[in-house]
Formats: sequence, structure tokens, C-alpha cells
Amino acid sequence: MFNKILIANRGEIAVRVIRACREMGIGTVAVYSEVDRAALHVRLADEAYLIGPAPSPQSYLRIDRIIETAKLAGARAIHPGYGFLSENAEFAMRCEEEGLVFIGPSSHAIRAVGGKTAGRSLASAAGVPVVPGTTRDLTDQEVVQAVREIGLPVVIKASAGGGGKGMRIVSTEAMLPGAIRATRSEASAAFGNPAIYVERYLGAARHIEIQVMADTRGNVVYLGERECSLQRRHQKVIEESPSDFVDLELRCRMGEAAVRLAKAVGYTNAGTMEFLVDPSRNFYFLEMNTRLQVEHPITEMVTGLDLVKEQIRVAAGEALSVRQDEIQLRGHAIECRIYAEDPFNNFMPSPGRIRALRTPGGPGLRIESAIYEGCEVPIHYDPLISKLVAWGRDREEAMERIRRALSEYVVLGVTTNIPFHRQVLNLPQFVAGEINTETLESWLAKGLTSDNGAFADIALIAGALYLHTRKRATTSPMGQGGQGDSAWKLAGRQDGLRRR
Amino acid sequence: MFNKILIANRGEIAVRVIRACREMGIGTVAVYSEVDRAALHVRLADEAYLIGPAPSPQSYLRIDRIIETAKLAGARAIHPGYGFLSENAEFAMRCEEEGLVFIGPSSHAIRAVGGKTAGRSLASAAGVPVVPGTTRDLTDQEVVQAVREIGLPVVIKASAGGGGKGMRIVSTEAMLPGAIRATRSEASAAFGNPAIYVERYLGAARHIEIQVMADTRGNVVYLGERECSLQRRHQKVIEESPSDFVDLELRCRMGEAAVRLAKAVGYTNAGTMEFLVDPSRNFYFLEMNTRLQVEHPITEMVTGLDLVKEQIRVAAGEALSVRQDEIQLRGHAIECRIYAEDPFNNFMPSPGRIRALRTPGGPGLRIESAIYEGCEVPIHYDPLISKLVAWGRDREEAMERIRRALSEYVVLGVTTNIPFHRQVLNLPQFVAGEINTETLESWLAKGLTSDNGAFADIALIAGALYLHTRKRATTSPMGQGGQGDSAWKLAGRQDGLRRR
Amino acid sequence: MIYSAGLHGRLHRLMVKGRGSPVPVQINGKSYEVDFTAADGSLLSLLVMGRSYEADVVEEADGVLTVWVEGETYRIEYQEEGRRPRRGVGLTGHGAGGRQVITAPMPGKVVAVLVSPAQEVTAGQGVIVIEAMKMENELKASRPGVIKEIKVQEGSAVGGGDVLMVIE
Amino acid sequence: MIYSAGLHGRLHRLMVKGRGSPVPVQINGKSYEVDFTAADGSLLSLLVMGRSYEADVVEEADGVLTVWVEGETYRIEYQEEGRRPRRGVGLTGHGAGGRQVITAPMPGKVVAVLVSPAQEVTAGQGVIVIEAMKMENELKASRPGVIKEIKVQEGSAVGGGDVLMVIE
Repeated sequence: MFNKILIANRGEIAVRVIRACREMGIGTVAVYSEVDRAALHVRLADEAYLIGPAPSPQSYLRIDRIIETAKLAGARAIHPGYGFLSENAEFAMRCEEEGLVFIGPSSHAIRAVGGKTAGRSLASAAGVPVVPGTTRDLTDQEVVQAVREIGLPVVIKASAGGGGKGMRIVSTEAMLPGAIRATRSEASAAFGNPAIYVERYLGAARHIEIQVMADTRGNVVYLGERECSLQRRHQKVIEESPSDFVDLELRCRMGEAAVRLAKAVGYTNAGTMEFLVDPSRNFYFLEMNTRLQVEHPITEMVTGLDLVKEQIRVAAGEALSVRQDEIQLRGHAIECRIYAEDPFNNFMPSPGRIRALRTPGGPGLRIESAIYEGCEVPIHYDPLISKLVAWGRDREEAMERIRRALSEYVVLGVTTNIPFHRQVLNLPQFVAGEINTETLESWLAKGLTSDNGAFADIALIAGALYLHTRKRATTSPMGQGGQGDSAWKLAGRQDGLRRR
Repeated sequence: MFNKILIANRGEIAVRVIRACREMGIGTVAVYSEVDRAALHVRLADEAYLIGPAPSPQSYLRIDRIIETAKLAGARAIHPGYGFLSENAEFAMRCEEEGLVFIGPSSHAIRAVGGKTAGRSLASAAGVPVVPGTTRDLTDQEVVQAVREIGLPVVIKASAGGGGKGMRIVSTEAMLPGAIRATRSEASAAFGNPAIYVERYLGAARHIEIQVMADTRGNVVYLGERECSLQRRHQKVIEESPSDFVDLELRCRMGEAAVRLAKAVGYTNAGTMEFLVDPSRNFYFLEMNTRLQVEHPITEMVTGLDLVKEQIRVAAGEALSVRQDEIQLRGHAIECRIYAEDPFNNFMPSPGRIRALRTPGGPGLRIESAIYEGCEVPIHYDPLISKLVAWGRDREEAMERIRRALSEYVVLGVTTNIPFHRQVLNLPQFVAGEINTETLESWLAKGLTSDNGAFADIALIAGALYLHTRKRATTSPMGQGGQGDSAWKLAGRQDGLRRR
Repeated sequence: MIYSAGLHGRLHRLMVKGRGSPVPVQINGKSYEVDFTAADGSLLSLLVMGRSYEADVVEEADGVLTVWVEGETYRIEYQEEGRRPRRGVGLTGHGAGGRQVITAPMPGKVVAVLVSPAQEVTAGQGVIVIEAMKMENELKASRPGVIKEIKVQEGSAVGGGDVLMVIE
Repeated sequence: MIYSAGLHGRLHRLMVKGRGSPVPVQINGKSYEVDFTAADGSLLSLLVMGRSYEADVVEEADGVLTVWVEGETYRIEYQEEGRRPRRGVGLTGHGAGGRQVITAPMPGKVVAVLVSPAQEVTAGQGVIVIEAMKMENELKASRPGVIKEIKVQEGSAVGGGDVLMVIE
């Protein structure tokens, strides 16, 4: 087993990997950009090294710096997390060349199935149905031509994309130039690769994915499915496992297709096959993500496995710790992605300093977070600040639990999508389990309102008492401003004294 | 189902019950003493009412006030938590008389088995082996006489006791008067009942308990066992489920004995039969706790059931949600009780204000806590401030996880036993699973040392930088004292500015 | 003490009597008895007729508070009675004039300017694209108008609240 | 800046040079380059030769700090060089005199006084019982001696740190 692992990532996923390593007794090496000096992954790691300025091309995407740091620190392996370099075949290859273990598939496998166009060809060859579209990267002109052949609506997709970034649905030809530009630009920024391709847009289907794990000894298992249909701008918002649309028969068919594809390319480590499933339960391969997914915790909660530990063991040459017939799904898990964004202002990103943080506790919850009171949420990276995951004996209990947890979750200083999640969790279609990839967008198209007003009197009272108490506490004229926190504390202490 | 439940308790268990109610859509009514005005259970409940001054006999033990408050608030049922009035038959009876539902067994059942002496007689009658001792409450003189008959060593126990309080092991006759006085005094303070009895002390056995749940329709199930041998002063410190000493055959035998006893008294709701198990796997009934246990979360984690919800459903007349053959144990769970006490100063209680709190996160954890940054841990109540629970696929993973979680858990302002837990978790006997009720005490008898010193240089540097930075930040002479927090924050901000 | 408080474009009158807790509070003539205590930092625990509430209060500017209650956000402007009123207490953001000022909702980079000076725009038309946190965000005109002024260009770094464009 | 720091009964000499981060620090002649930043409240993140540490610092009294590092607690008394030393820097609690002062380790109530004035006690003998947080706690003599003075009686309420008894 490795004595030390470098985590080439930041945020909640870096913290997640550090925790797995710590449980396995493996040393951890963090890397960080200048704005992340006080980030949680730096605080929790055993070692931490600066690798460059805030913009990710100058830090978290710097293959040379990261490999150099691994060698300097004596780390034998690198975990790439998700995003950044996690699906970068060149990075995996450079690790291989430098004698470092890349905790993920081989560079060969990434090239073979990770490039989305390549993955589509391979899936077809392995007898897995795919969504109609192009099977190679295209120039702008070729995109226009391809769209004419395939017919509108289409999706323009980044070949190196993932995590919902670098995608645009195009329903009129006029939208095409802007969509091409925006997709290429996002793809460059997020994945360092502007290549794009075109797929027919299937409309109201379900987005369901299969988690696979493969070791280097030829064992491949699938770990059930994840229902990821609730998306906004192709970004998953809420995921659940299992999907109540998937029965045992469909689960086996999809799982076996996924395993077939993994075996066809000699795939190792964790991977996810994304599918669209139409109302008649036909499924179409979309793409394979050759890394850990953001939403892996829901699979962990229903299977009881720790996927990051499994990744590390497999990368170290060990066999998978489970056989297919030992994998049992228990209960139901739901994940809400907490973003620093303003749901009532077109989901604008909201970077800033966390002024107050109250995290839910109690049974059946899991919180994957990289924020803490006082920390900065920088503008330079993904706005995902936390994942709230709830497990229940059944879907109903999981829903009740995550609703309860959301009601306890307070993040102040940056605006978050917590109020949005609270509304989505009461959406009748979601409660009934009748969802597809258009559910959220069509609901949002009606306009999201904040429901504000129910507690107006309480808010008015609280504000007045704040001013009233501060006045008493400081005996300075109202409106000296900015000393809010201390005013409360002072008043609280005075109150305490008075009561004794 | 009830529309509203009053929780006649405080601390983490009140919060636990509130969360269950919230998930079930049931309104919650908190009660609080004067020092608990800002306690978490008051903050989280839908409603909250003051019931008296800090000392529990004037507040949390005031049956009249609590019943009056339930009626005032329109709560149809009362959850007593553990401790306080939870095993008080009179309270259960008063609820019954007033038309309120006591969420627990009937007052009749509490009287029949809850009184420890009565429980012992009944267990014998039901064919469950018991520890030799007296079967009724005794006067001081009768105790002395009983001890002479039974032979030393003995345990003096509070008849109304529980939670490890109100017990003294006596190995010499000279210790007897002090032990009697102390036990009666603790029993009065904690349970409002000074009655005591005597049991033979069995020595190095395991303390293993069986959780049962019974509905009002005659269904009784057992939910596996909990290993609670790690005790200090008869107070459980770390519990786990399952016990790796208990095989399927012993689990069935103990479970069936527990169910037999429950059925013999027409028991309903949650209950726990405590047993001593000797090295030859003979088990002896100790007592029955006619309420939810502190350590119920480990059972919840391995069975997937929510015991508080089950309690509420059963109290509302519903049937149990599981049959015995549906109950499956999955993985392994361990609980560390976090106390506000100083392990390196004879475990002295350490009340005070929480100055900083950093709670662990990530996979497989559950935190049941009632503390928050800024809150007061009052002197008047039990020093249990939090329970840290970890689940793993097997015992080894659960151990690794709770060790990792303890390393992330920071509570400042009050002294806690977290460093003690960290040492216990590395105790070779515990790692090997070879534990009994004397393991902790005999290890502690060698003297607990704090291991301090490994980070002395870092501590010296941190302190010097604190002073150095504050000096820079305030340009006031060193040693103005007391403004530590703001000095850091100020320095941090200046630092941030300087770097931009 | 008497306060005027502007919320959602309406003015409310509040009276707080005395110094202790519980304290009598009147809102627009309606009376409450409020038991309150500071829990920590910005957090206040309130008991109003037995109901328990948590409120977080942060002062954004002189007398302007953001108050969070049960997951909802309220921005309230307070004015102590007897003091000179500030301009437009409580009515910010609710005017209906013809002039639209497009401001940056967060710090970021201008990726594309989609219009030119003097160009006519329709309601909902995208006028500028800002990149922040790896996502592109298109800002739209809320009403029809004519582009009066463009203060930034592609590639400009902008701060949160910076004026980017004026439409009349 | 140069500091004397008393810890575990030993004096340490620290030198901190300059103002930025990373900052050179010497302890007893050993040099470190320390990258540090305040995370929040009492929390400091330190990087020392690549190793990451978290330290919480709280000032208990003038120059007396409690520092927590990786679950361990250090009480350190600092003295800035060139300033008049305080009495007994760093050596509190480590004297070996014959006088024992029994103080209340926490606020509570005296449940029982187990000795009388002039009584001889042995090392480890219980002298007084305090109840706090529903548990009785017996305080013991750490060395043999004679009870000199008893300042409380059964039923007394005591504060943390109050002197209960003196043994000589």
C-alpha cells in the first residue's frame, strides 16, 4: 500500500480523499493555489504545498508542478478527485512515465472511452445502444453541417466535458454560433480542451448512471444506479440512489452493459456510464466518466462501500473487496448539491466569506463540505461548497430526512441554493418520483419565487431588537455600523449578568 | 398520529427526538430551565416553555409543570428521552390519568420491570438467569446484612438507577458506609428516589445488552446486541454493535430471553435488557431499562431503523414496522460518548462556554450533539455533550473511522474526554476485541498520561506568532489580554489585504 | 424606542418598550411579548407566544440590516423615530423608471459584450456575459430600451456591483 | 522579536523575525520557516517545512496562552525580552513545596468534608467531595500532610478555583 498520496484537487472532494487516506493510515499531501492557503483541504492534510496563483491553468491544472510536488514530498500515488486533471489522459500518462501511480484508469483507457466521441464509438462496438450524433471532434463549420444532418434540437457538448459543464441545448439554428462559442470557451477554461461534438437531444428522458469498479485482475462490478435527472443547465442538482424508475431487470441490463463496456477497454478503477432512459425503459449510452463522480456518496450509502478506499486499493494492485453477488442495496439515499449561487437572481454565483455556518446533525446524514466559518469561497472555482446526503429506509424517509436537514442548514455570507432545494423537495413531480431531465427547467421557466414574507414580522422584530440591544450595549448613537457580531455578544453577556 | 409532542428533556436526546418528530411532520414542544434558555433543543423546537430554575428537581423533574405545559401547548404525547423522568412510573401514570400519551411503556410495566429489584424477580420467573443478589429495596442496615450473606465483592445499586449512575463496587466492609451514602445521594439527585439494593459483583465479565421494541398488538422484536463493556465508574464510555464476542447462536438465545421477559410483563415501546456475559458465554440478567438508551444510535446504524420514530408510531397505536425475520444487521457501529470532563485530572466535570467547535464530517459518521459555538455547558446536568458514532463495513473500518473523526473533533472552552477516547481506541485489548467491564478501570489504575509534548515546538511557535501578530495588528503594548479572537481576525484581514 | 422599518417596499412602525427580556414589541399596532437571547455571533433566539424562532442579523450599512429567519432572507432599512430620515427608506429596488443600470452581480470577467451603443434591445435580451466560478452568466435587459452607455469591454475584470452598462 | 516561553517547567527562547508570512522563527537556536494564516476565531493554520498543523490559541491572562495542537493542550507563559519578567514564568504548578492548596476544579456543591482541622492525611486520601454535573467527585491529598485550614462546609456552593482547604 502507498505510504503517502498527493491529492491533486481542492474543495470538498480533496477533503473526502484526505479522510479516506487517514482512515487507511496513508499520509496525505495537499496542493493549493494562492487563494486556497487557508482552505480546509490544506488544513486537514498532513502536508501542503503551494503550486501557483488562483487561476486553475496556473495551479490545479499544472501537470508539471503537481508531479514535481509529488516527487518532492515522496508521494507514490496521486488522486485526481473529479474535475481539473481527473480525466486528462496526458496527466495519467505523465504519472505513468514518472513512476507515480495515477489513482484512476490507465491513460490508455481514458483515451479510449473518456473522450466522449471515442466512448460513443466503443459503446456501439460493445453492443451498448448510444444516442445518435457525431463520433469525432468537429470544427465550427462541421458542427453546423452535423446539426443539419441530425436535425434540431441538438446538444453541443465538450468532448472533454463532465459535471454538466460545457453543454448547450440548441433548438434553433440562430442559437448555434453562440452555443458553439460558449461551449468551447467553458471547455477550455474547465478542461483545457476546446473540442466539441454534437448529439441529438432526446427530450424528456431520465438521466440514469451506473457506477462500475474494476481492479487490475479483470474483476469488474457494477454498484447499482444513480438517478440524476434533476438538472439545471445540465448541471445535476439532486441525485438519488436507487432510482425508483429502475426495476431489478433494468438494473441488471444496464449494469451488465456497463460492465461489458468496461471490460471491452480493459478499464480499471472507478468509472461511471451515463445513460438516457426513455419512458419505455430503453436506455442509450451518453458518455463514460473515467473518475469518481460528485454524487458517489449516495452509492456508498446504499452499498455500504467506500469507493475512494476501493479506488486506492485497486490502484495499489489489490483485488476488489466485493464480488457482484455480495453487493446489496439497502435503503435509499438522496444528495443535494449546495452551491454558492443565488437561486432568486438567475443562479448567479455568489463568492464571498462565510460569516455563519450551522450544519445539520443527527441520524442518516452525511455532509461533504469544504467550508467553515470565516473561510473564503473564491471566485475562481466551481461554486459547489457542500453536499448534503441523507439516507433512509425508503425513499420517503430519505426525503423527509433531507428536508429536515435542509431546515437546519444555515450558511450566511454567501448566498446559497438551499432555499431552492427546499422548494424542489416539495415539487409534486419529484415527490411522486415522476421526473426527467426537463423537470427542473420547465418548472423554473415559470419563474422561481422566494416565498418570502411568512416570517416578516419575526424578521422586523429581530432587526429592531438588534438595534435596540446594540444601543443599550454601546450607548453610542444608532448606526455606527459594522460591529454587529460584537453587539450581540456584548448584549448577551449583559443579559446573562443581569439574570444571575 | 400525534400532531404535537412535548419533549420532557434537554441536551442531545431532546434534539434527537425533535429531529425525529420533524421528519414525521409532528410539531415539537420543548421545555427548559432558566439556564437552558439558549440551549439547542429550545432553538430547534417549534415551541418552547420555561418550566423552572436550573436544578432539575425544580424543572426537568417537575411532573406537574410538564403536564401543565403539554396541555397548554396542546401536545397530545410526551417523549421523556432518557434520564430525568423517563423511568418514573408515577410520571407515566400521571400522563395516563391526564389523557396524555407517555411515549414509553405503561406505568404498570415500568413498575413491574423498571424497578431493578422487581425486574430481577420477574426475570427469574420468566426463566432468565439473574446475577445473585437481593430482590427488594433495603435499609442501610439491611444492606450491611445482605453483604455479609452474599459475600464481597458486591455492587450497591440504586433501584431507580440507570446510565451508570448510582452504583458503587464494594470490596471491603470499611467502604460500605461511604458507598451507601454516596449511592443514595446520587440516586436522589438523579432519579428522585434513594432506594438501593445489593448484587454480587461478578468481576471480569462483559456488559452486553439487548434492544427490544414492542407494540401494543403483542409484537415484540429484538434488534441485536450492544457491547458496552468499556466503562469507567460504571458509566459507559464506548459502545459498539454488534459485539464480536456474540455469535449468532448466543445472539438468538439472549434475544429470545429478552423477548420472553418483555412478553411476560406485557411490555410495550423501546426497552433494553442488560446482561453480564461471562467468558464461557453464560449470560445473567442485570436489569431492564424501560426507555431509550443513550447508545441507541449504534443499533440504528446497523439495523437501519429509526428507534425514536418506531417509539412514536408504537405509542400512537401503530404496529411495529418490522418483523423479526426482516431485521438484518449490516456492518459495525461504534459510539464515543463525549463528556465535558478532564481525563487528566481525575475526570473532573468541566462546565463552561464553548469557545470553538469543529465537528468532523464525511462518510459513515453520525453526530448527536447539543452544543454549538458560544453555548454554555451548565454545571447542573449530565456532562454528556455529544455522541460521536461511526459506521464501517466491519469492526476495523468502524474503528479507523472513529479514530479519524476524533482527530477532526475540536471542542475548546470546556475540557473534554476526546484525548481519552483517542487513547482508548488504540488500547491493544480494545483493538483485539478482548474487553470486559474492568478493562478501562485496570488500565486507568496505571495512571493516565497525556502524551503531551509531541507538538511542543509547534505550540510554542503558534503562541509566539499569536503575540507577534497581535502586536503588529494593534500596535498596543503586549499583554493587554483577553482580545485574542479579534486579534487573530484583525491580523488575518490585514494579511489578506497585504497579499492582494 | 420607535423605529420605522422599510421592507418589501412597505413602511412598518415598530415600538420596543423597556430593556429586559421578555420585552413588549408593537408592529403596526399589533402587540407581541418577545423573549430573546443572543446565542452566538449573529444568531438570536426568539420566543414569541411560545413559538421558537432563530434569526440571524447582520448590519450591511448604517441602519440597513439583513435578517435571516427560517431560511428566508429579509433586507430591512430601519430609521429611529425623531432622527432625520434617509432618502427612500425601504423603497430601494422598487422604482419603475425607464433607466436600467446593469451591474455585475458578482466579481468576474467580461467574456462577451453582446450589444453596441445605441442598439435597441428587447425585454429579456442578453446584453453581456460574465464569467465567474467557471460558469458563464448572461445578463439580460429587464425591459425594452436603447443602449446608452457601455462601461466595460471583453476581457475586463469587474467587481461585484460595478456598473457595466446603462439602458434607457 | 525575542520571547521567553515557559512550558512544562522549562524555559524556551523564541525569535520571530520580520512581519510577513512565511516568517523565520528560531526556538532554542533551531530554525524554522513558518507559513501561517489565521483561519477563523482562535484558529491558526501553520505550514512548517511542508507539514500542515492547526493550532488554536486563547489568551487566558497577560502573556499566558493556552495553545491546542492536534488534540493536545499546552499552557505557555510568554515574556517579551527586555521587559520585566513576571514572577516564576513557566514554573507554576511545578513547585515541590510542602504546602498543598486544595481548590475546586469546577463550580459545584460541597457534599462532604471527610477530614477535620489538624488531622493527618496520607497521599491519595480523600479529603472533600464536590458534586457537579450530577456526579460526586472526591478530591484527594497529593502528598501526606496535616489539615491546616478548611474554608468550606457541607452544603457550601463553590466556584471553580475557590480554595477549599489547605494542607501542610
